[in-house]
Amino acid sequence: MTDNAKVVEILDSMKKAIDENAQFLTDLDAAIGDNDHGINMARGFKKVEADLPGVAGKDIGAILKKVGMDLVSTVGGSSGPLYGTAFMKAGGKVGGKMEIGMDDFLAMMDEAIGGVQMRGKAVAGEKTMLDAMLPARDAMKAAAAEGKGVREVLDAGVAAAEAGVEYTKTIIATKGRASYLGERSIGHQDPGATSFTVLLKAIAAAY
Amino acid sequence: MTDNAKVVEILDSMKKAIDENAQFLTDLDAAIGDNDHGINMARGFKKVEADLPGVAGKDIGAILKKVGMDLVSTVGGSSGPLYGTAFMKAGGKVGGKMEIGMDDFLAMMDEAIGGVQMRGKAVAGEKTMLDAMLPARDAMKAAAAEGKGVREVLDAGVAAAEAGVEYTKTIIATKGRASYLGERSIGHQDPGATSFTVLLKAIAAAY
Amino acid sequence: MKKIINSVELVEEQMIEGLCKAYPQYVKRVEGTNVLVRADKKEGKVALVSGGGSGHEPAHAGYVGKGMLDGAVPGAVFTSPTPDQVYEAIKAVATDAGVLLIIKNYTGDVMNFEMAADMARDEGIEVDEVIVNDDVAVDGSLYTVGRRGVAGTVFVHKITGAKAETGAPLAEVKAVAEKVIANVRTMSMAISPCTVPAAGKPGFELGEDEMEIGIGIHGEPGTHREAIRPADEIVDMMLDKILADLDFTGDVAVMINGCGGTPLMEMFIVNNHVHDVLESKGIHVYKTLVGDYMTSLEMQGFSITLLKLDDELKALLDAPADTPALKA
Amino acid sequence: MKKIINSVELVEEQMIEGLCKAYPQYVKRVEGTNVLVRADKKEGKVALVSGGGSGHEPAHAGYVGKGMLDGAVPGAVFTSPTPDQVYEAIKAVATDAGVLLIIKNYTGDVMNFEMAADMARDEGIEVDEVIVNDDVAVDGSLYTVGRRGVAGTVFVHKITGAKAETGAPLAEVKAVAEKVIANVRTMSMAISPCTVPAAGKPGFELGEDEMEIGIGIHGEPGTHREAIRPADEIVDMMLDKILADLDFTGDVAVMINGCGGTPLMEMFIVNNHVHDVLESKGIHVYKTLVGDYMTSLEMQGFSITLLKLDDELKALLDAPADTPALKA
Ligand SMILES: Nc1ncnc2c1ncn2[C@@H]1O[C@H](COP(=O)(O)OP(=O)(O)O)[C@@H](O)[C@H]1O
Ligand SMILES: Nc1ncnc2c1ncn2[C@@H]1O[C@H](COP(=O)(O)OP(=O)(O)O)[C@@H](O)[C@H]1O
Ligand SMILES: [Mg+2]
Ligand SMILES: [Mg+2]
Ligand SMILES: [Mg+2]
Ligand SMILES: [Mg+2]
Repeated sequence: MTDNAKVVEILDSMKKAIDENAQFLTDLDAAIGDNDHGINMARGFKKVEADLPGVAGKDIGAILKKVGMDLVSTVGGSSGPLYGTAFMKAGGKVGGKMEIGMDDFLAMMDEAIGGVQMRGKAVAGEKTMLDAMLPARDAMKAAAAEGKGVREVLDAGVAAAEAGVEYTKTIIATKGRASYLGERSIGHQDPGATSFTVLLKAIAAAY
Repeated sequence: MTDNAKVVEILDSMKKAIDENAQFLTDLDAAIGDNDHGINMARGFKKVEADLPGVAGKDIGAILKKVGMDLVSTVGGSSGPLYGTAFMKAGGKVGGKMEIGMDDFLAMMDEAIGGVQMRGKAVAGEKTMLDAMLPARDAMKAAAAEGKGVREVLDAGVAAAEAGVEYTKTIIATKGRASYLGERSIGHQDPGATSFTVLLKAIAAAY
Repeated sequence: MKKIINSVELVEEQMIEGLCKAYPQYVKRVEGTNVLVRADKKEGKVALVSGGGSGHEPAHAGYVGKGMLDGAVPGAVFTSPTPDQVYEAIKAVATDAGVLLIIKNYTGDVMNFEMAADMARDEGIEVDEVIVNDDVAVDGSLYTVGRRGVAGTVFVHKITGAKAETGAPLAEVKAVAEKVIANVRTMSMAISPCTVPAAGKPGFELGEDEMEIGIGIHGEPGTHREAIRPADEIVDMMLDKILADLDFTGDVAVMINGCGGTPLMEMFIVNNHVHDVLESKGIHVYKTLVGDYMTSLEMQGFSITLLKLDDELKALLDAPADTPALKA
Repeated sequence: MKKIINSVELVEEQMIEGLCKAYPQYVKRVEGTNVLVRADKKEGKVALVSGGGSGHEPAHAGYVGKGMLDGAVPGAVFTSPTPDQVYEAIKAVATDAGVLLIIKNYTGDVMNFEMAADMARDEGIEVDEVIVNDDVAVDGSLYTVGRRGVAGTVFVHKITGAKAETGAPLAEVKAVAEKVIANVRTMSMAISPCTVPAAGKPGFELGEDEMEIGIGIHGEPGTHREAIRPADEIVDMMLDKILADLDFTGDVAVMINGCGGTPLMEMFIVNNHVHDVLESKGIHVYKTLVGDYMTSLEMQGFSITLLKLDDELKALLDAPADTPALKA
């Protein structure tokens, strides 16, 4: 399905997608957080892009670990450790591999989500990135189990992530900075759930 | 011409005139000074009004000295010592008198102007209150010499003061806070020259 | 956005450099990092490290010096510093007595500092932490991430720093920090927003006569918004919330903290009524701090912090401190 | 106008009260006046009195204390105090060694302080004065009232206060003050105006991208207005003006003073470049102060002050000071 060169390509397009959405993500964070999510993510992916040439020839695990470390060391805030850990964990799952398939990818999603939950101690329904990640992962697993093709599986994930983002508008935040708002957080979509959807779309667009 | 009761009446109407013009005087000061001349004068005349009942029965010299001391101790800034001294000096000229005539009044103007010049060390043409005071005094002396009546004399003074205010628009300030502006002070009328004109008009209106 | 800066990318870097140049007698920068440590490392005592996003100046680097912090880690504006930076700070200040991290209770700060602590422990450095959560504006119940850490953090720095300076062991230093945290409460308000340079526009908008009550130090929304009222009524409302949370009867320290754009004149007007109210309730003010201690860029507003004092805390609050932003 | 106050009439009174309640260890109010004097009167030394309009906090009352001022006289906002108030201050602090008035060069201030000095001399008190005129923005030629006194006044307070504390006679204390005045220069700018409470609206307006160069501490217009530029270019322009006025080669003290609404972050960014420029010109920075020292209510902007130092001034600048707003 995907070799290390394609992973690098996807990471490049993730960087572009984050840049394009940086203002939007920041505005979402202004409403219920501290006005920086897009700035944070863009800072992180700028470093990722700069470092990619140096690891492009390596195995997918090494590439993703580097991405994770870059994010951890440049993003800061909550999303830095969370996304950083997610990429590092995903990379850890495919150490040494120069090519991966759908099974690998789904296992990497599990690992990434596990990392986010280990660090952030959140569960579904707390108005965080998990509210996009969890339904996306489940939808992709279901689609894969039905034998769908890569693009279809990813599209199912994107659709579920988008639905998850919509769902975040309806609930009160109980984790992250938006939790300080209590009831006032209702009506606003979660920035982290949105940025995850942006990243997943960048993956889907590669197929 | 004028007894002590009428002086008190005039001081009362001065207070009202300053209140009515306070915002205007402050706005003039905002343009070339520090945005407070009307506030300062209003604070001073508020105290004057409060103290008038206590001195109303006294001689005109005592009344005006009290007014001067009130202004010195409440107005602050440049206009406090200047107007305060002016009233004190004017009062000094008519100590003990329960009634004064035009000669007294013109002598009091001389004293008041002398006080302002002693304190502020300014001369004509420096864009200060003197640019209304000096021409007003001169015009009133001339009108009195021509044998004009009280009201006519005062009207001549007001007209000259107003012309003096207009003249201040055309010159560069070299004294007071407006002098910091250099050329930029041109086009703006002097707040102190304006407040003097307001006070003189209040006197004229009493006849 | 109107700011006295060179470019949004250089804000943090030039702020750090400008601070180091201003105070070489107090702080130096750890080469290749954003970490600021005491100009003269003090051995034989527990080292204190704190930090958080930039934009809170003088916090946190302004509190580096004798009797307060050993290291400060500024992140990007309003963004927790990354673990590698915190780790560099820990390494730079670590002594045999160990390191205590003073963390404000934000998900990001806690995660980044704890990752750094893990890295340092892997290197054999003894690291412990306390989490400051003094903001009574937000629900501290178990169903949230708990209260935010705000201006009360400065009291934690001051008092814990004084304790560390005595050479007390890590456990005792930590215990004092936790005592301060247990006894300190803060409530904030703002009448104007602030603009994160990279964001380019204010984090929120307030109408010409509106104020936000319970605002956070990153401009996070507070408990509610209402029409601005006389200062004394605002103080009453804020003190009600603080005093309902903890019994402050006895001696207290007060901090009237400006958010960055607030004139001192207004802070003194606030302080005037704070003292009157406290006195009327039998609360005695032992010491007062008025000024910009934990700011939010150019935001206009203030916070009131009360710290309940016992003899130990009084002595440590009064103990010598010599830092750029706080001297005692 | 959005301010954290109770009413425009009470601003000065409640500010004074709030300040006294904050710092009883430093200042007390002379009953029935607005005068603030040291909590413990120091005999046997020249007493220093300064003052000016309110709205410049922490100036001037924030500098009352050991090693700086003995008395401060706040007038109405931006308005010189009246002679009777200054006279009360002189009487309250006067010692056998005499009293020195530190006056900023404004027509109003000079007249009011000199009237007070005359009143005090009539009572047999020895009074002398110095007039601070550090602002290079305005024409200091003989055909004007001369330069304004601005933030450099704080250096006059600090150094003259240290000299007075040694017990030196009035003439020597005055001579040191005049030495500071001869060697101190300041230049200011603003990116936003300030509102005198009683006026209710800003003293001037600035467009969304405009700045005012050479502004005074009462919001008086400066030399010119132009589009805002990067901080470093603004600093270059301001330093050019200062350095053209006096040869600062050698050692200097630097003050980056905030106008009240300026975040410290921006002041540090300014300081960064100030140090770089000075160093490149062979001027060595001996000491730096960064913060709100002489403000203009909530105005956003800053001033740069340079003070040329010799050994005497260095020693006096470093001498102990213990006041609410400046400690050394
Ligand atoms: N405990 C958590 N678990 C999972 N995601 C979280 C958690 N806390 C915050 N997030 C995510 O992080 C996002 C905010 O990221 P960001 O704005 O970059 O950090 P910060 O809140 O520190 O400023 C939120 O929108 C949310 O999706
Ligand atoms: N040296 C002087 N001689 C005469 N009048 C002066 C002098 N300096 C200032 N003034 C007058 O004072 C006015 C300003 O008064 P005001 O605004 O109350 O004081 P300040 O300038 O101290 O704020 C000026 O408009 C001018 O007319
Ligand atoms: Mg955020
Ligand atoms: Mg004025
Ligand atoms: Mg953040
Ligand atoms: Mg004035």
